Amino acid sequence: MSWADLLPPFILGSSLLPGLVIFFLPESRRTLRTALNLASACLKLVAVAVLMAVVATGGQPRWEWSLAPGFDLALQADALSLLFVTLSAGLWLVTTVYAIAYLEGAPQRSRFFGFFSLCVSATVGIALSADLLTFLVFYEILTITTYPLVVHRGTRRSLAAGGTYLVYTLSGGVLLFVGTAWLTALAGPVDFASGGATVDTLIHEHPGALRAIFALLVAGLAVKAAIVPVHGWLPVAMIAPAPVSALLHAVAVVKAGAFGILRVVYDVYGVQAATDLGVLTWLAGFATITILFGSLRALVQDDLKRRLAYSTVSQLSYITLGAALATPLALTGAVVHLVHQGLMKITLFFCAGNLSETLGVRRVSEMAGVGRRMPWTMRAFAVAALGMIGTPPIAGFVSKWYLGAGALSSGDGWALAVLVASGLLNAAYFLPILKTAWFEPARKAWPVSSGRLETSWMLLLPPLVTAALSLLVGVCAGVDASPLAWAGRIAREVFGP
Amino acid sequence: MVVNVGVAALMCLGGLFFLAGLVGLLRFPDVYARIHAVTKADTLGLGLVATGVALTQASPVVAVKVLLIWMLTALSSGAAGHLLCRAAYLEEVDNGRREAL
Amino acid sequence: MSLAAWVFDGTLTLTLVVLGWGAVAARDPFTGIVRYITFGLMAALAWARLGAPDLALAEAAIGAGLTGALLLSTLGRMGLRQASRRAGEALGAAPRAPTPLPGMAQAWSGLVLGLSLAIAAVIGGVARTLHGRNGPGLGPLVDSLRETSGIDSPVAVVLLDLRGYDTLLETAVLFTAVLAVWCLGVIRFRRPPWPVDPVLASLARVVTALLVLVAAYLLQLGLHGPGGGFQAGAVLAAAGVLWTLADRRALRLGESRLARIGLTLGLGAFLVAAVIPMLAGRSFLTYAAGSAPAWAWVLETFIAVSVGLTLTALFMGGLSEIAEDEAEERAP
Amino acid sequence: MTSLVLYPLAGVVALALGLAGLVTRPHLLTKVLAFNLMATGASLLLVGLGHDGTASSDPVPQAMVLTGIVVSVSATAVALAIIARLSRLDPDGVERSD
Amino acid sequence: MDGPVTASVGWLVAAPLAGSVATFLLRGRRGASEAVLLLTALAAALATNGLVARIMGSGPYTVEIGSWGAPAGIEWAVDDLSAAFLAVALPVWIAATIVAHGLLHSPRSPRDARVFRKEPGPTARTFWPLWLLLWGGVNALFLSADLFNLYVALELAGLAGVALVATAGVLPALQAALRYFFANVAGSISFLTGVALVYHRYQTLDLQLLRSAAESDASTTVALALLGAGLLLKAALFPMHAWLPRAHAAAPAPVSAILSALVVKAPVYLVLRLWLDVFHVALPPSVLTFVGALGAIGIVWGSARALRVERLKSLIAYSTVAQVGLLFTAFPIVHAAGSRDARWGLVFLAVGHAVAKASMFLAAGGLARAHGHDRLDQMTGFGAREPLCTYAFGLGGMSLLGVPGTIGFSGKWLLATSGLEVWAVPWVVAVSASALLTAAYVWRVLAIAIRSAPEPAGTRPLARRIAWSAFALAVLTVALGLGSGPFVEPLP
Repeated sequence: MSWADLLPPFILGSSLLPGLVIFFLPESRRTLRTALNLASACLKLVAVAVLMAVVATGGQPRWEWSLAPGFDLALQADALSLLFVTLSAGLWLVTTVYAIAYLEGAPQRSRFFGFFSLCVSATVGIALSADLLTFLVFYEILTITTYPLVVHRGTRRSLAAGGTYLVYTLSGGVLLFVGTAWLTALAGPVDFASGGATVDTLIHEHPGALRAIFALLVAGLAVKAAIVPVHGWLPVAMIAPAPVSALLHAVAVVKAGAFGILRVVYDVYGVQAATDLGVLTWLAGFATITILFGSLRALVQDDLKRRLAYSTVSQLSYITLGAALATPLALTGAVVHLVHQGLMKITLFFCAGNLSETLGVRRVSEMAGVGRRMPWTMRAFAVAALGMIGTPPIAGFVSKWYLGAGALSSGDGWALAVLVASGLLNAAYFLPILKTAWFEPARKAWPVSSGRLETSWMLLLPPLVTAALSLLVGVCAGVDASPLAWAGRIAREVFGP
Repeated sequence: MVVNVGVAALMCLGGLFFLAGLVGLLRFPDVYARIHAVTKADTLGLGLVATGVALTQASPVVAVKVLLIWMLTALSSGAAGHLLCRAAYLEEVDNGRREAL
Repeated sequence: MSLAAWVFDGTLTLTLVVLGWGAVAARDPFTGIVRYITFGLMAALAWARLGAPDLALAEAAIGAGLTGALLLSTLGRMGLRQASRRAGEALGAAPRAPTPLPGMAQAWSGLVLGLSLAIAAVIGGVARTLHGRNGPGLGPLVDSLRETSGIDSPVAVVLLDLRGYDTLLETAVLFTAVLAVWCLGVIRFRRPPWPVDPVLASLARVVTALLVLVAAYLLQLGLHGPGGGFQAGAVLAAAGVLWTLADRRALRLGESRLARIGLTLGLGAFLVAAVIPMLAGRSFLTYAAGSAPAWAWVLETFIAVSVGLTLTALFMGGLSEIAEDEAEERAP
Repeated sequence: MTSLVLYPLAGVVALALGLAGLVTRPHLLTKVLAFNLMATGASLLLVGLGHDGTASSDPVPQAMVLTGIVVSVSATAVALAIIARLSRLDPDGVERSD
Repeated sequence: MDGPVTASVGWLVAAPLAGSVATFLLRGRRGASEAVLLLTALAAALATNGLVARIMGSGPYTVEIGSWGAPAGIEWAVDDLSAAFLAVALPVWIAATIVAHGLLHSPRSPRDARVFRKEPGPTARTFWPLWLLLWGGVNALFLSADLFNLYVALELAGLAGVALVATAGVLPALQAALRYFFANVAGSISFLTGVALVYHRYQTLDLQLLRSAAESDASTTVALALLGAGLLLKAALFPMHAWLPRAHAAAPAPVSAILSALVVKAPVYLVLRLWLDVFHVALPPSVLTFVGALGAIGIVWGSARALRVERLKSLIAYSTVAQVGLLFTAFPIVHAAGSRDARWGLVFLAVGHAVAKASMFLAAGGLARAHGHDRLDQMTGFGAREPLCTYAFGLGGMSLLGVPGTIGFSGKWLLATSGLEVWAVPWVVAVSASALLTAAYVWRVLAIAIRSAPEPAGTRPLARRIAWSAFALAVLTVALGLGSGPFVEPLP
């Protein structure tokens, strides 16, 4: 086992161990806690960079640990996992900075940051897992570690929301568990690297069982990916503090679901098998419904975070749709949207958090003239919103372009139509926000900010950075190291050049 | 031969005494009378039976043991009868029959 | 002959069954207890008939005698009058407490009785098949091992050597019982309004002495024939009970360090016998060659002492300190 | 078959009667009686089955039953101690204790 | 020839019993009981260590007590199964002992159960001897390979358990103890009857010999039914569970921990041993279907009650009923699959429940001590006050519902995979779905813990060692989940 093989567990531990330490820090040790958080976040980024270099040079670091007879924990880095790891590591750093400022003076911070770190460790584990079982392990751990964050406020409402969240995710977990166990009982351990080879051998004996298993797996994942009709928990979970919502919506929970669907379709079943079994059509159907449903619901929400939540519901299914279309271009679009949507959505939530923190603004109707009071925040918001709509040259445009192209190349014109329709709907629920914020006069005087900036710099910096990034990845989509390039590489790996 | 007859006689006599004790226990009017009947008759009855058994025994040791058993029983049943009557007297069961003593 | 046997066994077993039923079906507990004691004595007869004199002794002394004494004294402590009511409700909803409708209750009892008799029928059927064709069991093997061990009495060799570990745990059970009774606290006898009776006292003196003698006799019998530590202990316990009744000072048994050591003698001796070979790298409870009879003698003696003390302590019901403890508990 | 078969059978019946009593009889002392009855019944079965007049009686079941008798009396004592204490605790104690 | 290592198994029984005698005789001496407990734990640890090493090294082995050997003598048989239970029992005992000591010797409240009220009160004086007797009895149960000896050990453990429940002294505890007693003796006698039939059918009591001799016939079936019925009653399988929740809720917390973790496990282990191992050939599969169905009902019933009760300890006690049900739901899978993985799955579930439930009860004891009661509606927000106890309870709960990383998940995974291989679908579904019911009552407590609320009056700080021992056990569930692989792999 070379040193490189230890990189995946190291990346996992780089947030896990500090997290465990943080649990036992007394509330008063603010500095130490902050230092630990930031240090581990940076360390993780560095490790990810190294890992990326290793993989780029053709290495395949893999690490295994036996938990029980015939039950190994296996971590491995391939192109897709690297993309996801990079996304989560990067956004974790930003979110940590934001959260530190956001929770200034709040109670129970040790508990919060402890679970925060565990949550990210679980996400990284999901990204790096080498087989379905390992994926399941981290997927469930993610469910559990997110709960305390969602209910962090400890109010009656947040606990109720947490309850809903658990009912959905745990039930989904059971489905995924049974599906995984069944597949393992049928085909033995399912390694992602095999790209569906294990399933291909069985497709003629038990097509029925395989369809059922696919249904179980995807149903389990769909809960986190918030596909209609199991999306219910997501809007409710808005009760969580802004940084949590940001992380939930951009990286951690929902992306885990989408990422899992990608894995199941392309690395467990494989395009061929999935197409032969005819399960993708269904998947595409659900995705379509979700896209439109989410956008329509978003239209009528006045609560800013709820509107963003429904937008997440619809945007996520872009990824699912792209996965279901099963063409190189569509897959590229889906994968790259995984990153782009993350960047843009986290920006939006940061901004929403800033508004509520600084001005106590939570509803769209209250946002009149907020642009003048918090120009930078709203600029970041504007960039992200336009990106969501799909305005060139922002990130969203790139991914939508590829998805559409993919739809055409596979001859699914209707999919293109869906994309266009949802694009219009996006515009319909984002542009009014911008209009209210920039072009309507403030109804009441805003509370004046203490410092020179419109709000604390630690709250302001993160959205600006992510907004800039989402612009950047859009503009430099052609660069060799851009997410798009990575996505293309992944697609080539799946479909061959 | 003679011994056997004697043994039989002793045993039957003992049995009779037991029977008498039993009848007394069942038929006598009050606690004291009943206890009196049982203790006395049974002790004597057992004595007779024991003697009978002892006579049949070849080894003197065993015979002595049997008689020892009888003596113990006599001792304990006597004491027991006394205690029962005393308890009955002090607890005033069968009210109104106290002056009978 | 066989007919006589059938008549005798039939009568005896029938008596057993009838008495047993009478004991549990009795309306008031006192009658039940008395019937149960009689049942125990009949069971002793049955053991004798089954060629198990050891069991006959133990059943008469412990099964019938001591259990009966315990039951009666408990009944006395509960106070004959409230006994039924108090204890009845103390358990709260006793399993299947009698329902307001007596009819229901009877139906229920009938149902349960029927079910248990059905189970009995099944077991009985199996027993019937097993009884005919079963071999000598382990008897011959035990006989063959008696020389190796050196203990004559077949029961004693099983009890102290072959299956000594069972007996070790059994002494532990006795110890547990004492601890359990003590941790529950003593329920003092209702102090009688009259001084201890002189007759009883003198009887106690004489009989206690005699009983100790008998115990010793049973003890030395144990290694060769019927009798042994437990029977001797039971007899000692009888002496102890008598003594308790005759002399209030006996109630201070719990505080005496000597008594506490005595209580643990049996288990302690067994543990020593078990651990010494382990220290020598041999297996648990392995007596050195030829030393088995010696060990057996020591164990029997210690068992006798601790069984006697234990059963007496069980009869007394616990430490008198706890009574004070309770008194202070009641104080507001 | 010899008349000795009656003893294990009687044991089984005692077992059943004890069980019925344990379940149905309300009084605690009667329950304790019932359990002792069951124990004796089981013992009769254990020894009775081993002894059919022909073979020399098997010492192993005897030793086991001896153990069983001592175990039963210990258990009985514990149960009786608990019952005696139950009957002493005054009802108000219930509210106070929880 | 028995080497010292082999013989050292005996200490698992001898040390606690000797310790019991010692604590009884040395009572009142300062530090005496602490020293004795320490030595006992040390001896038990060494013995367990030697036993595990020997198993890993050269596989199953037997120890002939008194060097007589079966069938005349009694034997101890150690195999992977008993080794697993014993190895897990040790830390549970140590943690529970520390907590019991903490509760006995830290400042107490008038509300506390009588045993912990006054030191060295007459009851506290009998507590340690009883505690150690229970320890010895439970170890004897896991070691013995002789049916009648098992009966005696069952009685020892049962009686000690009853006594320890009664040490709480208050009326409900006594009533619970009495119920426990009657259930216990009924079970024992049923077992004894079974023993009688087995002995006269096979002329031996030794499990190894019986394994080779076992045949399928009427008498064997009846005997198995009797043995099983007795054990199921002691294991509190629905509907024979009524005695358990009261007893485990009324007992002092450390006692509840041991009762739920180990004393209830022993009969489960014995059913596994007798039904699926020794008399495997003689067991009609329909029996297992029946038992599994009862188990499934037990899961639902226990969880439903756990959702309603208003005391923390009752909740945990009902959870035990549900979890025992879960264990028996897994029996049909183990039987049908007949594979090593399935067996280990069941073992993982069992030992996982042992550790997790112990940590939960100890945490509950700590919380009850801190609040002076364990009424859930008056404990709101205890997470902030007693974080360690809360984490302990939470982690334990996670293991119960089988969150990955805990031993509970490993068990469920092995059972699910091997169950689906043989199409034991309903049982697998039951095992997997039980997680949701478990989650329901675990989160009922956690929600109360997280809920922000003012600190109720009369809460006291807790002795550190209590919370830490509970937490250590909770961590152990994770350690077992992540670390048991290397130990299990080499075993047969």
